[in-house]
Amino acid sequence: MPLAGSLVIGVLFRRLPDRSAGYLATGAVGLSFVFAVITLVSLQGHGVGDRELPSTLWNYAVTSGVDARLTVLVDPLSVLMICVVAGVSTLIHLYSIAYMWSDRGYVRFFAYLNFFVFSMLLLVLAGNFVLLIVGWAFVGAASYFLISFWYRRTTATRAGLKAFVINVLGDVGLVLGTYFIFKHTHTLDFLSSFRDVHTAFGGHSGDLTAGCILLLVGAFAKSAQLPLHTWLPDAMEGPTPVSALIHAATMVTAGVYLIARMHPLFEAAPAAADVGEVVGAATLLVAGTIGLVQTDLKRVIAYSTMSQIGYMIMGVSAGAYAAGLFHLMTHAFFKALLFMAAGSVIGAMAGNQSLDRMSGFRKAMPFTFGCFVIGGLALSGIPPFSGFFSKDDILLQVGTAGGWHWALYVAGYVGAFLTAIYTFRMIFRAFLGEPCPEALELEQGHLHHADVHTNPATGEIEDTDIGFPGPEHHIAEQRPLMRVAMGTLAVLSVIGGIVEIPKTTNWLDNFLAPTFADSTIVRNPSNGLLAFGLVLGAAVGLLGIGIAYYVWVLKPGTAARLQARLRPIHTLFLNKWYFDELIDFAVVRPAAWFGRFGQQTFERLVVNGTLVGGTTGLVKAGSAAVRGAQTGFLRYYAGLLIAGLTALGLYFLLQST
Amino acid sequence: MLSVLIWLPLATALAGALAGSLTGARGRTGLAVLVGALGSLGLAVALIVGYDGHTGQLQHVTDIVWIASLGIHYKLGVDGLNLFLVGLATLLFAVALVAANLREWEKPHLFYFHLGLAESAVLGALLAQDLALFVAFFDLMLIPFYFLTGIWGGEDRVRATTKLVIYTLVGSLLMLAAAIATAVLTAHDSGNALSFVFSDLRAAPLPVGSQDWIFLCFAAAFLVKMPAFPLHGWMPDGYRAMPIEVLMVFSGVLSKVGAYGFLRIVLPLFPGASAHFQTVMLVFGLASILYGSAMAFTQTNVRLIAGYSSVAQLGFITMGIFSLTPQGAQGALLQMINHGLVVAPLFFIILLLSARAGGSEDIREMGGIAMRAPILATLFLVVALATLAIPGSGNFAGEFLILLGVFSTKLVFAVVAFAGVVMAAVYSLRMYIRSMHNRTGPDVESRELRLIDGLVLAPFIAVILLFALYPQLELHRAEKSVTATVAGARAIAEPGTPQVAGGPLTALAAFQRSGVSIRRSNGGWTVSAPAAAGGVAPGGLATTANEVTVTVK
Amino acid sequence: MSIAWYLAVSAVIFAIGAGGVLIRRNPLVILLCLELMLNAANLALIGFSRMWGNGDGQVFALIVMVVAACEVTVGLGLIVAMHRLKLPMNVDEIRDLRG
Amino acid sequence: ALVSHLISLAVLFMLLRAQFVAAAQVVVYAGAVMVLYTFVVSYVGGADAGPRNGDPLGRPPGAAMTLAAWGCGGALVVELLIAVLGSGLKGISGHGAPFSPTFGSPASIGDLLLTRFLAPFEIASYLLLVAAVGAVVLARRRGGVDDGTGVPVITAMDIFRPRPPGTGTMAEGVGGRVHPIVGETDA
Amino acid sequence: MNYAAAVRQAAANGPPLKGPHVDFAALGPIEALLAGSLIVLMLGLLSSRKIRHQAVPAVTLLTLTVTIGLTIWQWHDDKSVVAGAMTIDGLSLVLTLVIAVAGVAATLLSWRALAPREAAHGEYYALLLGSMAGMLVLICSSNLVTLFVGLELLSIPLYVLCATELHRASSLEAGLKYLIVGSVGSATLLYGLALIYGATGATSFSGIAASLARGGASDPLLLTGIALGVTGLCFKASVAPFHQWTPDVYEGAPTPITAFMAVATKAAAFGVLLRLFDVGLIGDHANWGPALATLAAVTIVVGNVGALGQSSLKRMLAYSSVAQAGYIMAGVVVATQLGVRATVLYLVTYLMMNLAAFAVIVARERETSLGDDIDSLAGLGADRPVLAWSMTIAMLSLAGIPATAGFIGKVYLIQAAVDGGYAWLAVVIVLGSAVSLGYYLRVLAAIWMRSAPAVGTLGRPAIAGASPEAPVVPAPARGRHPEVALVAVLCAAGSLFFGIIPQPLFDLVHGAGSALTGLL
Repeated sequence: MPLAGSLVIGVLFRRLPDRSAGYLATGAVGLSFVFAVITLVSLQGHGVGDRELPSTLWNYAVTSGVDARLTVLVDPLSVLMICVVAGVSTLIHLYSIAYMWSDRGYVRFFAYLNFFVFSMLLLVLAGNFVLLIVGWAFVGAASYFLISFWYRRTTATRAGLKAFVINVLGDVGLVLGTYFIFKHTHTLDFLSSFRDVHTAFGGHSGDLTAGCILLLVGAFAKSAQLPLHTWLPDAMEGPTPVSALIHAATMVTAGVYLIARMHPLFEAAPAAADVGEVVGAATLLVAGTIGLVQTDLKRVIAYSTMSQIGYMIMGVSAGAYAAGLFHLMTHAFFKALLFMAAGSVIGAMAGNQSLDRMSGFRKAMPFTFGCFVIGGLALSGIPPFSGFFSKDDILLQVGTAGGWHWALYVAGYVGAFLTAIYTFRMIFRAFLGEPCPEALELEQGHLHHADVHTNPATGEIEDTDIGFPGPEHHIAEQRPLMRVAMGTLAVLSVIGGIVEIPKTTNWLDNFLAPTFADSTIVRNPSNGLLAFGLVLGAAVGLLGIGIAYYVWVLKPGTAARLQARLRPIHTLFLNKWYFDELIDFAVVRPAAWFGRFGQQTFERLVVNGTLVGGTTGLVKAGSAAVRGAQTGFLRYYAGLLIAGLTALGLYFLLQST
Repeated sequence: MLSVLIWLPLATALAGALAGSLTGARGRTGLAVLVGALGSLGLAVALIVGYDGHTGQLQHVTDIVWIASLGIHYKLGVDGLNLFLVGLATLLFAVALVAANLREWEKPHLFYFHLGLAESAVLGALLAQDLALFVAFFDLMLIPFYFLTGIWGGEDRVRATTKLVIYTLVGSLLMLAAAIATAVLTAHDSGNALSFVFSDLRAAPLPVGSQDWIFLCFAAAFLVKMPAFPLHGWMPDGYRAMPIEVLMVFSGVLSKVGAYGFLRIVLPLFPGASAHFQTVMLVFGLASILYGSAMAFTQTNVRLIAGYSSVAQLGFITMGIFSLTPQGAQGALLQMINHGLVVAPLFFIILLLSARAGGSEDIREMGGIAMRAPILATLFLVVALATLAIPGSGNFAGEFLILLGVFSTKLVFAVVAFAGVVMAAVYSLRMYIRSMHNRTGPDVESRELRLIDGLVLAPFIAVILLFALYPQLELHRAEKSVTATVAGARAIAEPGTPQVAGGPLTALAAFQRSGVSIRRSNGGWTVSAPAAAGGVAPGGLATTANEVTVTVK
Repeated sequence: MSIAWYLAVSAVIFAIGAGGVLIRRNPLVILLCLELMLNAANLALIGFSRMWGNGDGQVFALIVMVVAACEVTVGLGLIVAMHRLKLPMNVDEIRDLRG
Repeated sequence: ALVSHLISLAVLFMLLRAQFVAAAQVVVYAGAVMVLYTFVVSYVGGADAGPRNGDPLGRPPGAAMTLAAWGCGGALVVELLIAVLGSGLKGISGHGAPFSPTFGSPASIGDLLLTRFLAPFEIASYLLLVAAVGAVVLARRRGGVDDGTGVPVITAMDIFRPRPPGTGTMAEGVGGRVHPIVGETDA
Repeated sequence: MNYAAAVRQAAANGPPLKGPHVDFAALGPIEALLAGSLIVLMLGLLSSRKIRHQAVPAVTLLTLTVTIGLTIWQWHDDKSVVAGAMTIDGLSLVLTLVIAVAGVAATLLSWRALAPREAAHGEYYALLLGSMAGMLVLICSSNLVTLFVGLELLSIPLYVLCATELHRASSLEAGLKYLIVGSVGSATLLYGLALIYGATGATSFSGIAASLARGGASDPLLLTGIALGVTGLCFKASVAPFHQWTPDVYEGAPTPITAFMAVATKAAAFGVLLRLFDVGLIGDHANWGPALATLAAVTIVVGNVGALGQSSLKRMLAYSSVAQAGYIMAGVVVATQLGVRATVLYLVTYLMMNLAAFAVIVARERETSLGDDIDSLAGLGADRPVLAWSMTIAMLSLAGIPATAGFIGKVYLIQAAVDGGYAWLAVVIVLGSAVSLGYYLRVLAAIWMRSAPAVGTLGRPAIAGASPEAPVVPAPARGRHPEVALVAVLCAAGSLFFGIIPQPLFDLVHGAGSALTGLL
């Protein structure tokens, strides 16, 4: 395993002058990808039972029974992840070179991006809890950096802070979960703790369940599941490549990876797994409904991401590991593609992201349109695009589980239906219809430039210096690099399903088998259900597209009528089920109130008033008393002397028997 | 060697100040003291490099009778507990002196004299292996800060410094009484000659009744010094008034001496009381965390944000120590070092920020400073992330161990303490964002830091990164000493529980060293420990020890 | 007449002296009251001397007389000095020093 | 009144077999001290308390003080009486221990003074000297501060110098009177 | 008629009177003082101004030097002299040194002061020496009569000395208050001694102790006597609630005399407290121990609390000395040899730090027109670094900061208290110390953190209106009074030196503890 180390270190160089940074960074990530592939190949060289290879770099914190080492674990799961991560990252780096070309923070951008890739690789390669947590937090930090990349935008910094804090909450869950597990297994190493999980938790399955639920909290925070999802839509404040890479393809799926990685624990704690399933299903529904009514292009895609991850979480929690990871992979392809295409559109709009303003870009940007459609079809689960196979695989497995899981099964298909609607609502509104002025301008061969740069969210006026987007930021599909990246992903989105076609190819399943060899969940879905699922999936997808076509293309007024008729529901969806407000009300305000109370009241009254003031007041009062007694009257002095004498005499008399 | 380490700064300060005032070249004093501080730093590094982590014994011991009539020795020594704190102190003072030399001071010879005296006193307190010597240095180190704040401080400095000194000395003086009581009562009980040397005092623990009030006195001293909620009343005023260069060392080192005192004195000497008051102390720690965090994210003065964050951080440290587990104590020790490494550059950055924000220290008047100062922004970012203990930083390693320790003894406390972790993220980033990011403030002039400023920050960043990558550097060297330190109190707090996490061999070694196992009457403890040792193969899992113990019982 | 009577008288005189110091305002009179207290002590000393049958008390009393004379001398000297400075002969009005 | 008090006290002393002390009481107190008082009273102007000026900073002790004084005095008497009467000493209720015929005679006192109580006796003599010097310092009429200008100031030596008429004041009287006592006790 | 002559006469008359053996050598220090005072008195009568101004203090100093020399010469002596009236032992010798050094300092501080010029030099110094003789008698006394005479010999000259600035009403007021309240105290003490005599039938301490050993330790007569005795002696030691004269007298008296009183009187008072209670009344320890401990605690509180917010330095130091008396009392309370040593050691350190402080006050009284107001110290750090550092060390030492003698003294006292079972008193001591910082630090703040009136020496513009009526400060008269600075520097250096190397102090006081053999 000599390669693992170089993989981690290889991406660490940062801070280079001029535009070369972009190429260097891309090269580094590309190199990582090459190494990842080499790792994959060399792993295939090992025997099937011998494909879990930990290697320790150095002792990180080995003390007093804690055995945190810098251990890298290379097994099929992690190799799959590094391949996906490094591969998608390489493409997005390429895209970014073009996209960020004119930004004043170009070098910084790539530094952050590289740091992110490093962190992500660290996360997936981690061989123990500590390293996992480190990677976990690092990707959170990188995500924060990149969300707040335009740091003079207050909206961006606020979104970054929100994302980071919720991520830290996730970290906390992860750490606490680790504690619960460590408490009984006494090791932080993955393999050892998995090995011991059945023996160590003898009478304390409650601790295990608690630990797993806390791990889930970490996963939810990172993967934007209910109720910790509110950061993800706001995270769209970051540059679009960031949204593509972090908030669609890689980081947000870390939760899925986590559950897959921890599967021995979750299998031992079925209650926790159930929680994961239910939350996943709830998320995919809620996100789908919100996605229906949002008007911000990127936010719609963001909610779709949430929804898709809901599938994955549901899948891996239900024991459909390979299926979940399969969806993870295909999702990475098509969602990155969608974001890139969206970036292209937004570029044409000079930064404006509102669907209300867009229309008719089909002619102006045919390549983008093509990519968007491919991505949309994959997302909607239309055969034979990749999303079709992966999504159905998950639902099939869930369905096989039987019992109340049927409800989840149904929810999954409802979600798929919603997905198709909002995806094509987006496509239809942006690309079809009368071309908007920007589209017309582009058709005539030149890109729209905003005269006055503003923050699209608030309308505040901005300059184009560091900390704000650059002057001519967005190069709508005009750069070859962008086309290369988008094209590659489009191809992958189409054919990605090939690795796991039901009854045909089981490459992915077989590849991952060593990792999940110890899984106790064995399901043999019936062919009938399989066929039913495939048909149903295709059907709801097509139905959704049809409805979208009807509502937004054929009868453009329908949407408004529906809105009017379903006012309460629309309002609920538009306000994202009031999650932000809920969190604000339940957490932020009390905390702020507590802080203000502390600062304005407690500090003054108790800390300074009672403790300090009380003591000094007492001393001062004493001082006043003593000095007041010092009247200067000689006779008082004598009087006190005599009085003291009397008292003393009394005391001594009492002493005598 | 240790004596040289301690007295070098004072000697150079004295020489520099005298020569300075005689020849009129008073400005040179700073350089002289800097040389002394660098010398100490060099010695400290040599100590760290040369330290043998395989024994928990004192090394480089100097032992001279100081006051024979009182049994007070001038005894110095390093072990795992103070090794890195000494390094931290020398580093912070050296860097603070560099920072101070960048400015012109009124009466420079006096200023640097006090700084030199402060360094010597702090180092003395850290290295002292005699209770009375410790107390003497502990009290003494406050005095230079009285002058440093009072003469060179900011607004309302005299009142602030007076409050600071009186507040903290109340605790210290109580500790003085308690220290003497410890030695006297120990001598009474054991029949030995009066001695203040730690090892002598450890050999004959006090009865529980006297331990309790003595413990409270010590706790008062240390909690005030740290400062812990609600005894932090001196902190806001003091921090506001202190010159930043002084504040760097004050916040970075002095507060640690308080926490160090718990480890060095309270746990080994008063194990019974430590176990008795464990919950109380944990509540103190927890309250500090929550309150400090909440305050930190409502303050607008950057100094106070840093100050209250220190309150919270020291709350963590307190909790780690009073988890009475080796992990918790290890983490606390690591966290002390990390916090010192983080808070000092933070204050220096505050100095730079305020220079760029028209002299204001209010985050509402800052913003957008990062624009023309990417390096400053990056360094600040590193520091801010370390402050919030992002996993992967040394601070995280510390916090992880602390909370693990607390978790394994008092689960609920650990869970609630995590709120502090989240809040740390809020206030650290809030400070970073409001100052460096967001729209440029009205009086803000963004400019890059000077090379020399970078030189001040560079050592910190380097060491922060070093500890981020390799905390084991510290943990390994401290392990033996820390384990021995908490063993006594732990055995009393949780009788019958072996040192689960420490593994049977560590636990046994610790128990044998501390001699606690003999005193515990909990049915066969003395029997169980050897059984565990014998029954478990080297490297065997701690669970085995657990079982062995249980069966024997 | 038992010794106790003498002692009782002495105690009363002592208390009268003490009360006088507290009540009178003229320093001269206060000095006289002080004499009274010393005399009371003398009486007690003589009484005890008689009681124990040794002369210690008597010698003590003699020396007390000397001391009393000295105190009076210095006290009167002070009063004269005060008079020179035109200070009021009222201890209640001599209170520059206080607080 | 004081003189009669002193003399009756002397009678009590006599009753207690302290002849020498009784004599000394009469001579020293009734004689010397009272004369001194009389002189000073006549010099200073009697028991005139002087005008009271309204002091805004505090009221002089009034009735409450008087009450407190009586209270304290009364309590003191009670305490002392309890002490005396409650004492378990046998001798206190008796008429005293047996004594030699010379008990309280000048000779026996003198013997004691020069043997067991030699040191206090000698020191007392020195005390008288010091008191005399002190009284002189305080009561002497002076020309002013010796400010180094060479203007002669009046020192203690002036007592023995022929003094100009009209300067004979109590000061000299106070200083001069004590010496005979020193001589007396010495003899 | 001087003492020595009388003694010699008595010795010559020998056989018929059967005079006691008088060990003149052992009494050397007292004799030296007596003789010196007479010589000084006589010298003062000479008309030469030079002699009066220079020779008189010089002879005083010579006398004190001889006293110190004789004290050291007899070091390790332990004997009872003059028919058991006095005891020369380790305790008395150390305290003799303390008193003599205080005398030297007082002489130096008085050298150019106003008081001796007003009172005439000969008389002034003679009284000073006389008072010291009284102190020596007091600390050597081993019977009640000697005790009382010694006390009066101590007091009467001091009454006069307090009033020596005869043109200043407050000086006379101080004298009058001291005289009257002091006389009440003396009378009380006397009555107490009478009762003790009555209860035990003995005047010598050993006789009293023997009588107590036979029984009757809780006889009301004795206990009332003790109560009265405690009152009288505590008055001298300015223990609350008998302290009230202290601030007024300290403030009103000439500063050199205040310095002398603060140090020497206290030493003498505690010396005799140790003798009377730890020798004579040791059998009754169970009764007076708690009472004295309570008084000590009250004293600590009252002293420290009262000192806060005083603007007169002398007044502040007076309250501080009340508080210190409370600390020292802890050493008496425990009635152990350790306690005795701690008491004496603290007195020694107290000597150094207090004299340093008073010397600086004297210096500033002469340099500024602000008298002893705390404003007189403003900006001292910039103007007069030597004085500033002396005062700083003195204050830190008084506050009990490590590396100063005060710290060592306090540690020893606390140790004695804990050792004697009075741990709570130790806590009161340290809490008192904490409060005391409130006023000591105020002095330091004035020295270092304020600028001299009307002269901006700290580089900051003097805050307008800070001291509107600040008088024009006379140009600092550097070198005008080297002897004052010398006292300040020496005492401060001593405080610092013995704070770092305290072992000589412990050796010094070792004999004091061993002298009281009746104690543990």
